[in-house]
Amino acid sequence: MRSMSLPKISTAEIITDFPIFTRKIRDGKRLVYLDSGATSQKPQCVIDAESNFYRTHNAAVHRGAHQLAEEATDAYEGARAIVARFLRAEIDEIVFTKSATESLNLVAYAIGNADSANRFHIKAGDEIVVTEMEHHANLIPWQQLASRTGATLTWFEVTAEGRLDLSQLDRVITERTKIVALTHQSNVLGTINPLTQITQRAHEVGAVVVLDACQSVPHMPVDVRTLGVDFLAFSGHKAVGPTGIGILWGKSKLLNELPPFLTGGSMIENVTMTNATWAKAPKKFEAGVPNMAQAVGLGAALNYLDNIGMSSIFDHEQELTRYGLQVLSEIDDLKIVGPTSSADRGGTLSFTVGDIHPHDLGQFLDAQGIAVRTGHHCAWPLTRKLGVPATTRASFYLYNTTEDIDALVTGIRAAQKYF
Amino acid sequence: MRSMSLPKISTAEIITDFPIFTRKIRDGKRLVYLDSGATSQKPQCVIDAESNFYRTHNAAVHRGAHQLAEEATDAYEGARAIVARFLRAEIDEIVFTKSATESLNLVAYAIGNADSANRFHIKAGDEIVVTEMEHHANLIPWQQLASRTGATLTWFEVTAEGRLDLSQLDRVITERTKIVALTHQSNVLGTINPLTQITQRAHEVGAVVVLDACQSVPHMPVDVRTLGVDFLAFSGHKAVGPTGIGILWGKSKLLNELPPFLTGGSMIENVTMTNATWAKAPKKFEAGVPNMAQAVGLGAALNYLDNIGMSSIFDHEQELTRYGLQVLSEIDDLKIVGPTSSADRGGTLSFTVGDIHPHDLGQFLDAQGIAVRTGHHCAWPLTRKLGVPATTRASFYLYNTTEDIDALVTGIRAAQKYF
Amino acid sequence: MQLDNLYQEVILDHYKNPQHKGLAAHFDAQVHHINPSCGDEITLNLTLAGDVVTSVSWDGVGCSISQASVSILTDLVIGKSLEDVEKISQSFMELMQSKGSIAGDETLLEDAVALAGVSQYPARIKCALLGWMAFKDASVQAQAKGK
Amino acid sequence: MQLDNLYQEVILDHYKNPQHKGLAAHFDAQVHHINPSCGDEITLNLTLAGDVVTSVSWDGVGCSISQASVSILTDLVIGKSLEDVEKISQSFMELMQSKGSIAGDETLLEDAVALAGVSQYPARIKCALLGWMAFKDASVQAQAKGK
Ligand SMILES: Cc1ncc(COP(=O)(O)O)c(C=O)c1O
Ligand SMILES: Cc1ncc(COP(=O)(O)O)c(C=O)c1O
Repeated sequence: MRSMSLPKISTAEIITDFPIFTRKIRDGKRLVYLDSGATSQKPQCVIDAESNFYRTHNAAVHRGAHQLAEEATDAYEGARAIVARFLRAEIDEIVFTKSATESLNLVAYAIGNADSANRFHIKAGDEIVVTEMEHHANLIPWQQLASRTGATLTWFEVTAEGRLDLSQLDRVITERTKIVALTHQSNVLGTINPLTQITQRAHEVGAVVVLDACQSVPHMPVDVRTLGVDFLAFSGHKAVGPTGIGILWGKSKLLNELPPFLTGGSMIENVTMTNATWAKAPKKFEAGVPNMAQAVGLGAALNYLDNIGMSSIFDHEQELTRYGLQVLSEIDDLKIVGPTSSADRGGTLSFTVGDIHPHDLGQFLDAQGIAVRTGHHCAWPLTRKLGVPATTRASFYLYNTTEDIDALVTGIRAAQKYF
Repeated sequence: MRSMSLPKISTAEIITDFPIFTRKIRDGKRLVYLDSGATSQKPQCVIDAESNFYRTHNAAVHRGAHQLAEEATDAYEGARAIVARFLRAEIDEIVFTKSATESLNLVAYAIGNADSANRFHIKAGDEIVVTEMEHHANLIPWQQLASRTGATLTWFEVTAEGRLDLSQLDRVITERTKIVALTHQSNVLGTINPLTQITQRAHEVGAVVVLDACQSVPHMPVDVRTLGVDFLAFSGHKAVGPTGIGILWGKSKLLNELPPFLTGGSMIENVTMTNATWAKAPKKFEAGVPNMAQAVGLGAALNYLDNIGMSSIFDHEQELTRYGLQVLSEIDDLKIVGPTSSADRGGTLSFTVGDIHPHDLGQFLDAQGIAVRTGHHCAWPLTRKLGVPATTRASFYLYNTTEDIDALVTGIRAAQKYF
Repeated sequence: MQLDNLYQEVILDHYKNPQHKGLAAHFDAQVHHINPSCGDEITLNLTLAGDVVTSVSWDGVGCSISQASVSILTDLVIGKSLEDVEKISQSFMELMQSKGSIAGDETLLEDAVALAGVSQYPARIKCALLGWMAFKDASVQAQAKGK
Repeated sequence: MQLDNLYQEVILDHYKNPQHKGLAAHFDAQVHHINPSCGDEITLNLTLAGDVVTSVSWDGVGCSISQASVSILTDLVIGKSLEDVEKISQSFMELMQSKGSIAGDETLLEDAVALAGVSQYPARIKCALLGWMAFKDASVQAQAKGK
């Protein structure tokens, strides 16, 4: 077994890195945080990295000819180098945004800005392919791009088991397809999507592939050199990093051909009253004084994860997933929404429990100190497709333990008695 | 004199609130920070507000049914209430963005998204009015909107004294004008623009007025109820707040009519595979997990400024400006670029010193621990118009003193000997 | 257990035995409301005789709070004038926004005072209001039609 | 004073007496480069005879570093083959990126070693490179034309 050769991670130690776990919930209960799919908790080193930037090096990057500005620029560009190393990317391929949502909108709007001479130009008759399991952040920007340009939105369906239905691959991705946008790992089902077939077919027809890696980059080793996709987006706050920072990775050549999105200071080459030309990527996509402290915090976060090891983190979550799937399946009336084996799935378990509405279940669990998420998880078309108005979702991360899962099970059983 | 009736601010005390002033520059020199126009320093209470959010309340807002999510939502929405109070606005009129740059792009893109049934719809033949003193962030988004829609960009010129030339008001703002975008205070000249004539004329022809308040909101009392503008943007990082947070204020009715910009989670009312409808403002404009810690930090920042008093801060800067204008004007070959009296101008002093290139001057000052900014200050068309390739800019804030200005003067005189 | 403040007996009763659930065939106005944050939905049919509510019926999916709240609403408003309903409605809104500081006027709100605990769980207030918002919308439409 | 590392005598001399400043009337290639972060500009004219640089002239506005650097460049490259210039250029690039860790090869770089101090001021490296980038661009254009 692959996990055997890797050092196991020590949750006992890890938990002490995260100050929030010292606090109590609802009158003295231990915090059982099973909502990392929404946002992760932060280790002290990340909090300190942001604070230290403000306390010691704060200045506008790339702008001043003074020492603080130099230090701030070093810190900010140093963070870019860390992100690049983490993803095995080139430094100039890393664009800082405020969130995965902005990263995905950036690509969609920038493509919309491409004129007919640009390889990204999109028009009526062209097709944009998504999937039924997309988060709203990787669905609505494409709906909007389609409606602005007259292009058509099509999609891969999701099977009853919660997998992408690739049986119609060649009918979904056609000669007219310009963009294929999909998630690496579903934030509802936990499903990890196979990419090779899709990227091969997409590139065969000349389409670019945009990967929503919000739920994968924080949880498993990701190497952009072997993924086969063209753009990738994730958010810092789900990867033990600060809020207010996201990443867009794009192949160098493509980033340089893509028109800009936000315009303003620092992204220009030359400006007159009527016209402007653009700096090279990644600067072209970073208008204004950037979210410097947050970039620095993200750098600290990825270094933190790297020190523990992404393979070890993945294995840890795999173990939790196997355990979770097993003990949850022993609960009467509990139905897992998504794959029921741990193969090709991550540590995100969504489920329904008989007639208990997820909101009520979540509230009941909260009263025991257990934080889960309930609702459609910003993937409303998916929950509709699966025929459930809402689910309860428990999502795991490096600081979670089997005890957390045991607490969840105890909580669910108690809720079954209560309602 | 108005300033007499107000409590003077105590810079000696204020400086102790900002930890960065305990550090030394270039081998032990005192930090003389005269670059607040680029970004301001942060008091400890702001740094702590962000840290405490992560340490104690961190969770995704508006999403979870658990205690942390409730607390995070309270903190985030509490920050919105603080911003609203600070601007004398309604709570629902405050949109959190990542920066003023995003705020301004938001308005420009959202207007670009308005279909022909929408009051914001803009098309060939329509006009967008800016000024020659705009920062790139309030110029290029409008250039781009004009080029996407076929509208025409026109502008108010700047006089030799660095004031807006309003003599042609009725010729610049015409019946075809849809948008008037201008800065409240120039980040190069320090000029505070008179708004009444412009807003009256703009509203007479049915145009909306977008105000870039990056350099005004941090430095003077601003009451949106009496400004007469329709939208207003500023950045947290220039107002002793964190990086990665900006504000768009808009009149409630207009925000509700404006189409959304970034799309994704939390900004929706309903979503299907092919279509989406929108939440009410401000949620409509806040797609994704927001920059929560930064919003909370901005709340702390505005409370900090409010405690000192914006009128007192303005008066303090007025005094520094009067003093600075006087002592700088005594230096041979030094030419102020912008108004030379403190009337209707803020504490941003740009100048040239004979043939010494601003980069060299800035570097020389840096060696004395004095941080200024040099270049075109992201207002390239303005510096071109004024016939200077670049200027040196000293910008003041609440923590600056006349000693800082004395240090600047001494530094400039030494540079004159050096080069 | 603090949770019992939220899930009072009365609420769980209404949840398990919802009143006036099942849509009436005839109505002056029909509305469909959604809670975008959780996906809960309600369809509500309303019939007026002049100014008086003669029939409210509904169907939908949702949590115990939203289901109980609309069930309680129907009991409260049927047979009352829109003016009286408005008073009840305002009082209920106040209760929801009270953060637990008031208990609610039982003579006016009857069973709805059982929802007082909701005001301490901000994320649940929208649940409790779903049916009330739908009713309000329907009454505006029904009145417009009546004119 | 640490600043003297940056502003060496040689640099200030070139700044005050820039070499080959003033544009030649005839040229194989003319380029115009801008430093977007500060607004400095340079126009550079280049003439080749086969592979050999016969004339470089320029005009522009900029700080002492950018002006001195282009002035030094012209002295260095006139009369040399593009191949030799490439070696010089690479060596200069290395020096600029060295963060002060190397002193520069004086036999190759001559006066340009005086710019070594720039490598410790990251914001100024672009200034020192402005003329060199312009030259590179011009040489590519001049060669393309020659073919
Ligand atoms: C007048 C003015 N407008 C807009 C901006 C852009 O602000 P930011 O870079 O924080 O988005 C700035 C500062 O850079 C400014 O001074
Ligand atoms: C799969 C997926 N995509 C996109 C997003 C959007 O990320 P953010 O809200 O941080 O922009 C999320 C999380 O909310 C997600 O889980």
